[in-house]
Amino acid sequence: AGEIKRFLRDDGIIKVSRSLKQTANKIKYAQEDLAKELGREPTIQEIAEELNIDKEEIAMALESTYQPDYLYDVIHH
Amino acid sequence: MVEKNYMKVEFLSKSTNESFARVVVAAFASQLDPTIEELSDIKTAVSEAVTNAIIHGYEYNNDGIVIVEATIEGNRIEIIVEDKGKGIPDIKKAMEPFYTSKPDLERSGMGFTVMETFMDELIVESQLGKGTRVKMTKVFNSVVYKE
Amino acid sequence: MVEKNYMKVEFLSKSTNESFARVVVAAFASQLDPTIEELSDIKTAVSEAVTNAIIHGYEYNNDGIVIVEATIEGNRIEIIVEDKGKGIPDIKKAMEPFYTSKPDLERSGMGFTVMETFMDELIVESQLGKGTRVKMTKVFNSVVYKE
Ligand SMILES: Nc1ncnc2c1ncn2[C@@H]1O[C@H](COP(=O)(O)OP(=O)(O)O)[C@@H](O)[C@H]1O
Ligand SMILES: Nc1ncnc2c1ncn2[C@@H]1O[C@H](COP(=O)(O)OP(=O)(O)O)[C@@H](O)[C@H]1O
Ligand SMILES: [Mg+2]
Ligand SMILES: [Mg+2]
Repeated sequence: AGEIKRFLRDDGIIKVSRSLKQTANKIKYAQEDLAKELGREPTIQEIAEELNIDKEEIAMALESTYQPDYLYDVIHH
Repeated sequence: MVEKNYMKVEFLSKSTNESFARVVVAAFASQLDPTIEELSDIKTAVSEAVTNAIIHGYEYNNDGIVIVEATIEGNRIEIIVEDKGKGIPDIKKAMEPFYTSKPDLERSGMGFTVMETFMDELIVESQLGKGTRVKMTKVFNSVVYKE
Repeated sequence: MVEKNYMKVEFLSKSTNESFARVVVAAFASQLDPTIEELSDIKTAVSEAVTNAIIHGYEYNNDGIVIVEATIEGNRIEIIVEDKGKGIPDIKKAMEPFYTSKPDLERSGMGFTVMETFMDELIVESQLGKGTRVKMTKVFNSVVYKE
């Protein structure tokens, strides 16, 4: 029974944090695909159209994988 | 101790800012890590209130200011959407399902009903010529907090 | 025609709101249709300014208010980060690379340098005991400028 509960909890009730990370992954793949296709970096709008979500949603999802920039990293560690 | 947080955002009454407002509230509320469904309820309600401020309060005038405030206390969020627009002459009538003052624009008249359905509490205050203030609260049942 | 848009957000000086501030600015800036990298530059700069307001301006006091304003005009965004905290005694010195007044907290002293690097323009104003105002602007080259 505990296992079923865990399954339901995992599958039926998805927390926002998890869903944002999934979206961030999709954004990463879409960005790579579009870059190949277009021969340049895609814009947020182009990625948004590919994934059929608002560009503001992209801004929010990207935050779930936010890492300070390289320079910042080097300095801080 | 109950965790408390507060934010207030103001923006121009342009329809491009509707999705901006939705994401601002979602980003603030997501600090509590609710379920997707709970967050989506809030986004839907905020969307209706902000759309009302833009199309009814300011009647598509782009230089009005819409104000959205949110307060988190424990697992409860209170959201206020305010405009300094034309106000509502009869709030009771405005809140009736299917009532719309703009049937020509194919409005459904279901905005307030949606807000009531998706949130736990809804209070509408308005003064003619002064503006409208919609206060909504919701408890995230998925969020456990210690008192 | 130059599309103009404006927003202002205020929030408590809690470190959990750093991430919130980044999303708000990124969501607003996304109207300019930047690349992910351009968006990330802006987030990095905003993050440094907001962190400074919280840890230096308010010295980790949770009930200060941080104000972030953003204005879009054409392909240019102007961002102001403001606090009503303790202020900076010597702005020139504060802006020098590696200068930090809190070496004990393992601060890098590179915040202002990062803002300067990732944005096109940086102006810092401050008054002791009154607060600090950081104004940054950036032009997005990815933006296809439409008449
Ligand atoms: N912010 C507002 N300012 C002025 N009038 C409003 C506002 N919000 C709602 N109203 C009035 O209340 C009515 C009902 O609103 P709503 O239920 O959202 O339906 P709809 O927006 O589809 O008309 C609107 O038609 C309008 O007359
Ligand atoms: N908002 C602010 N209020 C007061 N002092 C500030 C503020 N922002 C920066 N400072 C001062 O400027 C110095 C340099 O800032 P910065 O380059 O970000 O480095 P760091 O934050 O790592 O110390 C800080 O150590 C602090 O003394
Ligand atoms: Mg409506
Ligand atoms: Mg700093």
